[in-house]
Amino acid sequence: MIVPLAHFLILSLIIFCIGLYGALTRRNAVGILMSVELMLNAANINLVAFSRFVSPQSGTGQIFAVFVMALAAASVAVGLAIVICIYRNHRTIAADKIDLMKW
Amino acid sequence: MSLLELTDKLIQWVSEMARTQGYSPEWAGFFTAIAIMLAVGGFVLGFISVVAMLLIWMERKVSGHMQSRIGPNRVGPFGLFQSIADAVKLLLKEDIAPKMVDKPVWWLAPIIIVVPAVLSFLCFPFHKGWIPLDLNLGLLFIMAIGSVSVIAIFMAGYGSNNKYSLIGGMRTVAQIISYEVPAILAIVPVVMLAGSLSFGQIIEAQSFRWNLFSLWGIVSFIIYVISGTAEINRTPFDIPEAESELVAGYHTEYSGMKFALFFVAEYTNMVIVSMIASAVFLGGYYLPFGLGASPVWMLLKVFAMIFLLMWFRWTFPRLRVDQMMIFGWKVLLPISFANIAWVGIWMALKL
Amino acid sequence: MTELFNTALTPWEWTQLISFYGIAALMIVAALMVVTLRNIFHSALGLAAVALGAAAIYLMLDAEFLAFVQILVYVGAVVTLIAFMVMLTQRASHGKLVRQSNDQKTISFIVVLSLFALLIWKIPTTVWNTTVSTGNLADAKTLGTAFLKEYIMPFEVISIVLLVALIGAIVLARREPK
Amino acid sequence: MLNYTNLIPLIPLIPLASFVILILFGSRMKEKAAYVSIGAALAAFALSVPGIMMTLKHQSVHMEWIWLYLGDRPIKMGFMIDSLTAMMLFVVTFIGSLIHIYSVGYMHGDKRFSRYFAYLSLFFFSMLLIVLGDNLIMVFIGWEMVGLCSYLLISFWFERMSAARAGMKAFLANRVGDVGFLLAILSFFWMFGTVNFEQMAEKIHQYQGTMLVIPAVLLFCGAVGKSAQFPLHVWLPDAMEGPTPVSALIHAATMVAAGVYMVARSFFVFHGNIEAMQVVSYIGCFTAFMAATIALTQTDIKKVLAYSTLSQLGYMVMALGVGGYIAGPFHLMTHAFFKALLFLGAGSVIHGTGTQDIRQMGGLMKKMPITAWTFLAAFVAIAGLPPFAGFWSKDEILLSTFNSPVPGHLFLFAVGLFTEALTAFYMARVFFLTFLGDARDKEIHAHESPLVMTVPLAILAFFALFIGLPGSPMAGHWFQHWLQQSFPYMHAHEIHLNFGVMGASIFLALSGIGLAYLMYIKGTISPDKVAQSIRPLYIYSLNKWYWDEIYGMFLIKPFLWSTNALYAFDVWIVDGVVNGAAMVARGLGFLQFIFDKYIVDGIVNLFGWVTQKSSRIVRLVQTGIIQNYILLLVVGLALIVWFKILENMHAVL
Repeated sequence: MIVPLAHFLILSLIIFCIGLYGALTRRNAVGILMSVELMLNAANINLVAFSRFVSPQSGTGQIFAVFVMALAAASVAVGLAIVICIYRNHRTIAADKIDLMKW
Repeated sequence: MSLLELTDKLIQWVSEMARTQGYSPEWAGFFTAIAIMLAVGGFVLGFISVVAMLLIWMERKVSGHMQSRIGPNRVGPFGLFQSIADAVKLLLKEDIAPKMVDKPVWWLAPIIIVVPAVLSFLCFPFHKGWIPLDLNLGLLFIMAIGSVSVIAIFMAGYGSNNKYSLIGGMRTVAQIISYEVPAILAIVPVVMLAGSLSFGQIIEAQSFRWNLFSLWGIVSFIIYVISGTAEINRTPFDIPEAESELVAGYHTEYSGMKFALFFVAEYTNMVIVSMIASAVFLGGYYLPFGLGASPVWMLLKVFAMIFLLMWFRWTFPRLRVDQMMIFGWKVLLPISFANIAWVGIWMALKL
Repeated sequence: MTELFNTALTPWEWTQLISFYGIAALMIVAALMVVTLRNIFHSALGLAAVALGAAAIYLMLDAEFLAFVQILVYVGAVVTLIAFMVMLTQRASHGKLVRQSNDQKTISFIVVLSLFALLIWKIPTTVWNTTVSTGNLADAKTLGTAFLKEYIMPFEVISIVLLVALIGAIVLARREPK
Repeated sequence: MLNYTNLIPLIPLIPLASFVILILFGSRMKEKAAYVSIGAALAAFALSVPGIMMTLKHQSVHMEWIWLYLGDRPIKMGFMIDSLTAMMLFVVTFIGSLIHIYSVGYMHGDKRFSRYFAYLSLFFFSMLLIVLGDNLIMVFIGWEMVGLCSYLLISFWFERMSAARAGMKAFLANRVGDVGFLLAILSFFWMFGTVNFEQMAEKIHQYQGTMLVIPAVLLFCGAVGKSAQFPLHVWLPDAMEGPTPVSALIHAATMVAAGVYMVARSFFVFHGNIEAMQVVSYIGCFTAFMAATIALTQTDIKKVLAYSTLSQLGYMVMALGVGGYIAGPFHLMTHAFFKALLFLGAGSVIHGTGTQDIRQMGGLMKKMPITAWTFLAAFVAIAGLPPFAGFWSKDEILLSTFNSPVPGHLFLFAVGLFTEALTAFYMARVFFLTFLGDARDKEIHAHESPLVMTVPLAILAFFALFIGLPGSPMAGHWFQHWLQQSFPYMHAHEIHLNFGVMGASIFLALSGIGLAYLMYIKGTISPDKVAQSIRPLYIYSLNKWYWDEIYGMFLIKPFLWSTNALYAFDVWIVDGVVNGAAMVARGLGFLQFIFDKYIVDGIVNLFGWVTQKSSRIVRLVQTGIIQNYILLLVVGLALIVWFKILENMHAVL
């Protein structure tokens, strides 16, 4: 592999930061979910890159990546349900309009 | 085979040229590999276009005979060139984009839908050793690539900015992702027994006894054929394109070459479903009981499967959308789970 | 960085370099699309592109199995679900007049940028404990064995999490019978 | 091929399974429940047959497993089949199966039909545990469980006050004996370090002499309770409140014989232990005589049989006491058959006539021929007429008494002979009054019982007549030689026929029957006149020697009185002390309450107040908008990462 490990990490860092920015600023709840997915993807790239460069025989990082994917799928499914639920009750999915948690 | 020899010669010529022109052995090998890729890619593309045209002709012939008609019979012998004529017509047609469509999405959809269909042919097992790219995870590759077409359908449905297209697209996607589950689960027993996801190894494991020749094999095969039919949206699962309800579903707004691409993708997917069914259950290029192996058998099986799918079209009426969902989730899925459990128990007892 | 170009590279290495940076650029553009575009459906398509790019990166990193699973899960399931979500909540998100980002835009940008600056400064200067790959790389069989031996417990737990998420999603999204 | 040894646990477990099934689902099965129970009983019988056959070939079967560790001593549990066990197995499973079948007819239409069979199965399980167990602990477990079953079945018709009371009485009387038994087990465990019969028999010679007297007598206490010997005999006559098949199975044939079996099984403790043997033999002899005299005057057919059972059990115990370790079990077996038959016959009569009073019966021979003939068979067996079963076993007992080393054995012999005459007389009286002569009560329309009841009667009759033959001189005392296997520590001695003893016993039996004939058939001697002439004795016998009254006067009254006294003590003194303590505690509690209210609560309220005030300020951060929270979280994260990395750099520099 000619590309050094650091470059993979930097790619993942860039995508992570973009995702983080999106999660912090998007108003649309679906947009937030997508940004979170971006961050998870970035983390996965990190895991796989480390797995390839540090322990290529055991593939431990890949296993963690699979777990992350399963969790991502689960979170999207539940997120979809929650968004639909909120939309049905409030007619909006703007995250800064949903402040039911305020006491 | 002359075609193979030709490819061989081409590759030899390229590597010789590279060496005589003074490139290092590494670069020479690189060029050779590029040449091989181009050759294989060209062959696959050619195969796809020929087969797609043949299938369109075949569909019309079969439909015709099943309805006591003759079908296309004017252009060429038995109307064989009808498809070519149609293709030329579609190519020459004016390309119209409706005003309110979401331009980039609408434009990209037909291109993206063809890509997975074509990529799937990378794993087409013509004969022993004649697999363009015998991946270790071939089956998984085809399944994964196939799921990309969902996005393209969504794009077409959404981009058309037309409520029928949107509903058609959503129905299609719901149907595809629902029936993908039993389709994959139907193949799982085969993978368990062959211990591999590679087409080559799965077919080699059936060199004497096809997977169809067992109780679980029959069950798996039936589940796979049903869910495969649903995945490519053919009757009786053609709800997304139900003309009486939704005009033509997600490709209502397309015409000309874009429409042709959707058409090609549809027929290509049909070939892929038939190919998987033949390779996984019907022993691929093998005759049963060690009677021989030839690419001819493979193609014959694929066409027999395609004929079966066409036969379905004129035999079964269309299902309602809720019936289809109930059938997929409450009938096929439990049966395929039971099948997997049964094969697993059988394997555990045998070991 | 400089020694990279001093050595004579083989054609395969050139291919790798070109494809990596190409894919990386594509992914970054797509990721920016995800967080900036007004049309949320286009954002979803951007997410699909990022997922496909990640799959390509996995392929480069010899993680074939993971690459295909990535396509299957992200493109086939996650993006599809998100697209459904977009369709179902379209009335609330379609208007171009609706503001797409909230009030904490500036402060978020500063915070994220500070984190980014710190890491982009530290990553190249850190010495990573890498090993030269010899012998067989981890393939699907290795992963499967690991799942059913060392990682059997997390594997079971994640299965239960998926099941619970499935049931939870159904319960949440189900319309209350009147 | 299956190893038979591993199948032995199934013998008790099948009835246990039947019990579980019936207690859970029995009420839904209605009268089909009986099939489960009968099936289990027959299966147990079938499974025991190979074991019995093996003992006939002079082999024994033994299996054991470690149950638990007490300290570091392993307590082993095991099953064993030798000839003594085989005899008991045969008696229990064979008679038991027949009585199961008989019960189908007898209990027909009872509202707790399935419950009855569930109890029978549980009893079967427990009894087989006693019989098969190779150590005292297992025997004790079974022992307690048969006690429980006995209690449940005696008070089966608990709506009747007398039945409920009889069950309780049986339970309490048994408990007294069990205390002795438990003490005996503990002392054996302390002495030998084991309670396994074989191992105990091997170690017994280390403890010769008087050391064994007390454990032996304690062990015998258990037998006294279960086999209803004097002074704990009072429960058995009352136990006749239970269903008649239960009386036949539990209170005549098997459970009450468990005491005899247990003494025989642990005979190595008594052997050579003259003091203990004296206790055993005298108690047995006294019980035999006393019960026989009471049986002379009873008018309830089941009561007569109950006292007869007591008397015969006394006979067996006496046989063991005088060293007739084979004669006792032999009589146990013959008695099991003819007494089960007598009870079942009595049950059939009760079923047919609806009364238990023999004065109202009479002339049933014509109406109930099968019952009458089978009853006759049992009668000749118990009366000791040769060559029927009872004769051979009784003769064996008398012979061993005659030859016994126990002091005063000739006195015991004389009482035994006299008791035999009494036995013949009262059995003849019952038979003549019930079946012969004319019907005295015209109201009663007797009818023969159904086939399901009479067939077991016929089978039992055959065995009652001929089961003694293997132990007779004609068979060369085959039975005695066979049973000798179970007593390897005893020297087998030749059995000498004593025609004097035999003759005396036959003469006395015949004279007893003859007297009864004269009194109740011919009427030459009027029973009333006889009763008048020895009126005090007659009344004494009729009131069962006043045992219940004596116990009431000397045990129960003082006991009640002492409980009253203790109750008063409890109310006035113990409660007074407790109430005083409570008063003091209340006073202290009030002081604490003051402290709690003003000082502790004050501090707590202060905390609450501070928290409330400070949260007003902190609450401003809570906007309810998720992204604000995430932002705060990320800021925190960024700070941590910054500090951590700067710190590391500092360390490096």
